[in-house]
Amino acid sequence: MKLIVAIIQPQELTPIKEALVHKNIFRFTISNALGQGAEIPIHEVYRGIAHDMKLLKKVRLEIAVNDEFVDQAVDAICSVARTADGTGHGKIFVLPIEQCIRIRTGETGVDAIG
Amino acid sequence: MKLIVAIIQPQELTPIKEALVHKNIFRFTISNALGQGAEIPIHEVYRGIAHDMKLLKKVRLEIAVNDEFVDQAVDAICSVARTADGTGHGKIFVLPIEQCIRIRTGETGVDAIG
Amino acid sequence: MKLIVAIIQPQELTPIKEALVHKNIFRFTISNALGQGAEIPIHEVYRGIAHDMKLLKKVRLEIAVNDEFVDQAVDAICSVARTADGTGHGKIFVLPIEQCIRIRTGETGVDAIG
Amino acid sequence: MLKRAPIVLLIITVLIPAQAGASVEAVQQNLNVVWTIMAATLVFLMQAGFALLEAGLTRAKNAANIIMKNLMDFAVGSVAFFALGFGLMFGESNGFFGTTLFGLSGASGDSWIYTFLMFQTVFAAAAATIVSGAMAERTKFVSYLLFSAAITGVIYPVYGSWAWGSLMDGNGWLENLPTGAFMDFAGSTVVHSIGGWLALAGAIVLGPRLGKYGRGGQVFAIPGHNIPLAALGVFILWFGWFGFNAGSTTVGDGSIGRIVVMTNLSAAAGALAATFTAWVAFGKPDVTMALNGALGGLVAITAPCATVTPIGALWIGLLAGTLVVVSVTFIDRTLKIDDPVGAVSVHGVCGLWGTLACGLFNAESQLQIGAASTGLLYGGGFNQLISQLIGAGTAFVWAFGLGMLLFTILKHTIGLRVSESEEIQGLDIGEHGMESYAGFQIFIAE
Amino acid sequence: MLKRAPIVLLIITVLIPAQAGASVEAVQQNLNVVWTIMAATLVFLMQAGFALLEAGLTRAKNAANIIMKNLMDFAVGSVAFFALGFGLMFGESNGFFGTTLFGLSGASGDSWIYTFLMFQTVFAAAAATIVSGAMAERTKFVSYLLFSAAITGVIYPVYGSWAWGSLMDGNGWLENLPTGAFMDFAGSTVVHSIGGWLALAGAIVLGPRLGKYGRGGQVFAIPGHNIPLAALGVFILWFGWFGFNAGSTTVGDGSIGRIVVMTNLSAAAGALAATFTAWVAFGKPDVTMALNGALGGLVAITAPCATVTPIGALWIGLLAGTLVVVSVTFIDRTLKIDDPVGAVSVHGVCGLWGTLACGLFNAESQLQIGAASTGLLYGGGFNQLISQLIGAGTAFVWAFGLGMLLFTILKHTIGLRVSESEEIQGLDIGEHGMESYAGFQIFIAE
Amino acid sequence: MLKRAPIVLLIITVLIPAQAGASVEAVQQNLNVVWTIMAATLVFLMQAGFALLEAGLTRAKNAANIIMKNLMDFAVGSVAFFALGFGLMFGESNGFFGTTLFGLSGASGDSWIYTFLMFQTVFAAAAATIVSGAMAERTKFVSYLLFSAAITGVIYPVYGSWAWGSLMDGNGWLENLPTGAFMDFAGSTVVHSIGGWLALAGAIVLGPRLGKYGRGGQVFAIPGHNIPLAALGVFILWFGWFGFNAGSTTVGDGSIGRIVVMTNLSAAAGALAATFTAWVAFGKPDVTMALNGALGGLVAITAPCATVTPIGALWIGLLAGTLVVVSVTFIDRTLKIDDPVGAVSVHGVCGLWGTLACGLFNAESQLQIGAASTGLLYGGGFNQLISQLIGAGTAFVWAFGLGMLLFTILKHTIGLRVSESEEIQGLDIGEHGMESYAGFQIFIAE
Ligand SMILES: Nc1ncnc2c1ncn2[C@@H]1O[C@H](COP(=O)(O)OP(=O)(O)O)[C@@H](O)[C@H]1O
Ligand SMILES: Nc1ncnc2c1ncn2[C@@H]1O[C@H](COP(=O)(O)OP(=O)(O)O)[C@@H](O)[C@H]1O
Ligand SMILES: Nc1ncnc2c1ncn2[C@@H]1O[C@H](COP(=O)(O)OP(=O)(O)O)[C@@H](O)[C@H]1O
Repeated sequence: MKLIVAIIQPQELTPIKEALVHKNIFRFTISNALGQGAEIPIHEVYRGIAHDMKLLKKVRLEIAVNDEFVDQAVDAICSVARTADGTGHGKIFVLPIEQCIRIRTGETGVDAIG
Repeated sequence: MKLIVAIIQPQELTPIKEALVHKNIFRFTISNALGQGAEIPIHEVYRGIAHDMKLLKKVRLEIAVNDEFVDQAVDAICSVARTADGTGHGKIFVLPIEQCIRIRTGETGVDAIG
Repeated sequence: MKLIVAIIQPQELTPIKEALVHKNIFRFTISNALGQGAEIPIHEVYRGIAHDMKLLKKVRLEIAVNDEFVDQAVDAICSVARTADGTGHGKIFVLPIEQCIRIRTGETGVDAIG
Repeated sequence: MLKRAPIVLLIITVLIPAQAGASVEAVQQNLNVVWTIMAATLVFLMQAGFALLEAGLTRAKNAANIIMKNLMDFAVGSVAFFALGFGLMFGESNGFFGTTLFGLSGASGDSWIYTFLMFQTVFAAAAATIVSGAMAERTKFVSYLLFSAAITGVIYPVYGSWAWGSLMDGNGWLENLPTGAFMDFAGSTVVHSIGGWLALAGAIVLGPRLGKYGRGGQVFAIPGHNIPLAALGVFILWFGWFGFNAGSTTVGDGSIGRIVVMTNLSAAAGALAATFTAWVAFGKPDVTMALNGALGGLVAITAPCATVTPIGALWIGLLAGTLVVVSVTFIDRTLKIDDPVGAVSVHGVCGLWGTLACGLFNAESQLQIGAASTGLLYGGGFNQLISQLIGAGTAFVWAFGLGMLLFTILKHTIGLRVSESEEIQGLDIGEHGMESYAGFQIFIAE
Repeated sequence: MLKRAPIVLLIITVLIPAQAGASVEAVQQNLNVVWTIMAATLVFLMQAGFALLEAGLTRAKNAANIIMKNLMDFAVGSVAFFALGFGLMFGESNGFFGTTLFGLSGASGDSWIYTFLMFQTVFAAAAATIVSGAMAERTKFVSYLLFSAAITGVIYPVYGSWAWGSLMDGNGWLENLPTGAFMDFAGSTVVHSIGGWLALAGAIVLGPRLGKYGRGGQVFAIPGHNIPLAALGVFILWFGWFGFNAGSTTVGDGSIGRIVVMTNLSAAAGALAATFTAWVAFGKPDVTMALNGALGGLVAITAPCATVTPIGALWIGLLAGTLVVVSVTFIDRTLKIDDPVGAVSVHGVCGLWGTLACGLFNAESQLQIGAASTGLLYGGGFNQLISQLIGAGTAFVWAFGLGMLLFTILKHTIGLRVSESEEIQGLDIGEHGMESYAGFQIFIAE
Repeated sequence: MLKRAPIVLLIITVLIPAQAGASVEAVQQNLNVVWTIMAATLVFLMQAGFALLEAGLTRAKNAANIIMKNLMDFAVGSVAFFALGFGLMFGESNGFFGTTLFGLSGASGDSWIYTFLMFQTVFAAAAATIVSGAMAERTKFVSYLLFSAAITGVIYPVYGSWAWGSLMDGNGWLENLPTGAFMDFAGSTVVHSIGGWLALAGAIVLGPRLGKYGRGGQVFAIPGHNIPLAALGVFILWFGWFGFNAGSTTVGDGSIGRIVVMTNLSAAAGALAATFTAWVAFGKPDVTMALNGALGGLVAITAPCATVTPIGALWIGLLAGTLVVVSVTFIDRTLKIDDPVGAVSVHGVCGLWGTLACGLFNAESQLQIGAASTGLLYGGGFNQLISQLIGAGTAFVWAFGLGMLLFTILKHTIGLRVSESEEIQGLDIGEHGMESYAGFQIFIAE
């Protein structure tokens, strides 16, 4: 079992969600984040003072999957983002999961993930 | 050392906190998240247009513990949620931690966790 | 490759960011969190009822680095926080990353981290 | 005694006046209309003030519900008071309530009655909306609509007919007490205490919000979600109160300046007193208490605003501000009645205090206005105070009693309170299927 | 027929009046000035009401942009109407529009003209600002400034000169129809429908927001980000409307009380009707529909407020509230025109309804005011209704036609719509380089 | 020269006027009371406008503190001005300040004095509240209360007695300059510059907020947390300003229409000028600069509103709007004085500009009002301009000098600034033990 943590662009969330569903991945958790990477910062001017928003808004997507789904999840995420140009499309990190428990039933392991 | 990541229902946070304290687990970090799972979506109607909030509000609970506390933490979390019916009670993922450092003192390892 | 997850004080984010840059670490992701630890709670009084905010505001910093950068990142974080007294300066957890993918290009592994 | 100018003075009517031959009286009457309508407009905006205050002092997950309740009680109240309440309050009285003027039927061709109806409508709605604050975050929307209609249609106007009926065709027994007429110039009792005691009944019958009191009797704070909004509400209320009090002359003349000054001094003193009381009692100057203190000062000066001196007004406000803090704490911690916005303390308790203050601080002869209603502290004896006690006591019995009855009936028929899970999730989603702050991240736990 | 007092009655001028020898007429004239200025001030605040309503019903990422548009259209409008619009509307007419009084040049020494200009300026700005709601979240700022100037400088005043020109030096053909003068007391058509039909043209030319309609024709909801703010906007609008309608007398006399009562009853009925219609249709009482319903009632009563009975006002409001819900749903789901705040339904459709309602509900003889404009339902025949149809139809052709032309030209020249990526990121950053809620965590996805 | 009607004209008093025998003069006097009280009510609401503007342009963690300061300075100011300030300003003068009328003692039975006191109280509070914006996000609450009392009790009224004393029993030396009386119709200098120069002193003595300027001298932006709230504040201020300027006649007559038109044109021009200046200078139309520009136009027209032509008003506003942007940038970047909301630029600088503008744009003879105060540009020579320079210069020396003294004393006694850790955590928690937006997730870092 792996935990896929993807930092993505907010506007790409909806197509990524659709792509995941196409690969039969229905469950995930998202949260807000701010990211600093190589991307061009957004130029804000507040009362005449230019300040670059170095920390850009990102969405953090967590998907716990069984090992055989890792590639499909990664593909789904990349398929959408790769079409666009520019920088700032983010990263995917794959972490090992030692155990997974479904809280409601107490099921564990591969059964609990889906 | 393990990092327990639990996605729980917001309204179950308070009893879960109490249950953790009973097991002598005092330290954790929480954040807001939106989750998509098997749960029944909340039905909203905005100006006559029904839209299902597929992404439901969740709380993400992170607890770093020494190995011997994993089961107790998992039990504490499950004890509360399991009493309720319905779906959407979330998941627990147990991840391995390679190193833990207490920022203030620089202590590492099992001493730093607690 | 490691994922460094640090729970820090919000007001220490700016100096920590600067310290990371000094160590040539430019990419990271932050999010908001609430933490419960050993720190002295903030004492709030609302309409005469004292209530301790046990859950204090924290920032969650995630930095994915190649193995040789782990110590430098940890040092950078600790250098800032250690100067201050009191409690509540937080923890650093180092998690193993199995795979890292740059979404835009599909690069993987050590090349993708930076 | 200075009373609001009785209607007989006002029925001189002209329709297109600015013509040769228009009389001085007609122009003054037009001025009275303009002033009264402006005042009614200011009082109308208090509805927004209440909505913001109540929404700001409660949680984000219930904000749309509270706003909706304030909007709806004004809509329901406008219609109910027009159709029923105005007649009960100001129609020719059968000794107990008015029996004419329902839906303005049988009103003379005189246009003053419209102006008067408008002014009275916004007062009636104020009484109703006070209740929503004390019952916030847990009341069923449909039940709220029903008791709103009952308040503006019946409960408020019947009491009103006793105290104010003679302002039009009625004749109230409280205006004819042997110890002298019960005095409530702009409604410390008629509007605010009535609303406050109904709120008390509602909060008791409903019970506290989930998580407000622990099993062991601990009291928990449930902080309001938007203090700037609540404060804006109070500024708007203060603004509207100038119309509330000074508009109650329904005559545009020099006395409105004096009334406005007294209103303002009492509000300022109330805000100061509450701030310092809270500072001493809790260690820090609590913003929400300061807001409540200003309102307490305003409620208290509402009855005596036309008949006291500036020094009197300052004392009335100072005591009201202190009283609010004590009362909120007492009701919340000792009585363990959950009133999220302090409506009972602000409107019920300070309304009572202001009403009695007439019997203490009235100084008509010193102010050289009207005949002499003189309070105890200015050597006028106990008579006025006794009348005030009778009026205020009657209000408590009537409003609290009827409130307990009404809310208990609602509770056992269509239900007064939302389900536990709805309360946890928030009434915005439960009652209206929407969120107040879509897109914002809000910690809904805790 | 009751009309706003023509200017000839009002030009008696005095400068420092409270002196021996001041005439009754002069004092009444001063009262008219005070009343009209107060009313204009109330109407001014409606600009804030519109800004809050529109910002609240759209997304957080566009809030500053919407507010800025409302601020700017008032600024642009004040200057454009002073320089150009006022002359076109109220100058001596060449049969099609006014040709004098530009920049007040040639105005007599009489001070009334300033008061009248102020009152008319806030009306003109209201017409312009209605449009911004329907075009929210996707319009280029610079294009918005240009068409704001066109609306307040030309489109609104030319139509206005036809219906209201004779209030000053003009003479409009709609005031001289063979079936009797077109009646629009305070502007259901002149202000609101004109704004509403321009909004319709704008929404059509712009096209819907990204994500509003799916490829398969599904309709998606895009919830507003701040319901308390939107509700405050509606309370402020309701407050300002008392000035809008009753101020249109420009005379401070007894009739303003009646007008205020009618305005309030219709608004209340509108809010109730919309709430219950939405409750039945969608299963829950939608807060935003209640808000729109109140506004619908207010728009509809704007034309007939001076000439109908309370019962008439209630019917007008009830129908307006129902109509709003039906119309919003129809435009959104069937026509698939994306109007984020319902401006077309509230101002266009309810404005039309209110204008026609004059032909149905007018009851001047029953109210014993003026000569007898009597609507169909009170036995007055079809004449008034025909005049109303002519006036309202003309407004549609003029505003919608010119709107389509203007917006299409803008679209093909400097561009009407922001880029797709700017729309996704939000216009606050794109157009103004800033955020509305710095520091707040907002889910910008979804 | 047109001045506010001196009090001798106004002391005709009647108490219950609408009776046979009431004189035309009495009715006009009643009208003056109604108008002045309505205007005072509008000005009162400006307190809310300032609170929202200041809260919106600063960070969420300090919002409740700012709101509380605005509430408290009005409460403190109402009492201090009643007890002390009013007498200093309008009592019989010893040549330097007034010495009677403290706590209204010795006031005649005439009711006008109450109306006048109310109107002057809201002006005094405005002067005090201006200061809070420049000192936001770092000032100790208790020190703020103390200097608020000093401003409304002493600093403002003493200067006021020099310029406006003769409006009641006083007699100010600035009213009797050899070059002609110093003119400040509604307070560009008396209220706004006094407030602005005190704000400047406060911002200097306090020092900048943490993180505002880098060690290397870089200037950082600290964005405001709630632009819609700030914008609502500006709309409310604009609304209140109609009362501020036109109410300063204290007479309800035809001139108020003219004053309102000038006020509005200048505000509109200010908003436009600031928007375009910022657009050119910074690349995008900055919303907060547009808001400041509107206020700059309002502040500038406050002195000349009664004596200039519409074209004059447009020029005054245009220059004010440009000036605001230049001044904000200069103070922030070059002087490195941290004024979070631009109070010094808006009130100090634009107040100065408006005061001088009287000497340039006055056109009384062209307007056919009063005697002839004619400015330089209308061929009236330098006299008026010299008087204006003397008045404005005196204001700067008095307010800035006394401000530096007062704030320095406070700094070295009870302390003016909160601790560094409290500033980082936010004053809401530090000073009041609460949060403004409980439950909302806010990025408090950065
Ligand atoms: N090493 C890293 N650790 C944590 N987050 C990262 C890391 N690298 C990138 N990110 C996240 O991904 C986002 C996009 O990264 P960036 O390098 O700009 O993307 P791209 O590779 O497309 O240019 C960043 O804003 C940050 O949130
Ligand atoms: N595989 C997963 N990866 C990430 N988050 C998950 C996963 N499965 C469930 N979750 C989280 O848990 C929440 C509840 O999941 P759900 O499957 O509805 O619970 P239940 O098993 O009780 O029906 C989801 O909303 C989501 O946030
Ligand atoms: N075992 C843990 N698991 C998860 N989060 C932790 C853990 N220990 C500490 N934290 C986080 O770090 C924050 C600071 O912890 P604390 O123990 O108070 O720091 P210190 O060691 O400096 O006293 C906590 O508020 C919490 O968010």
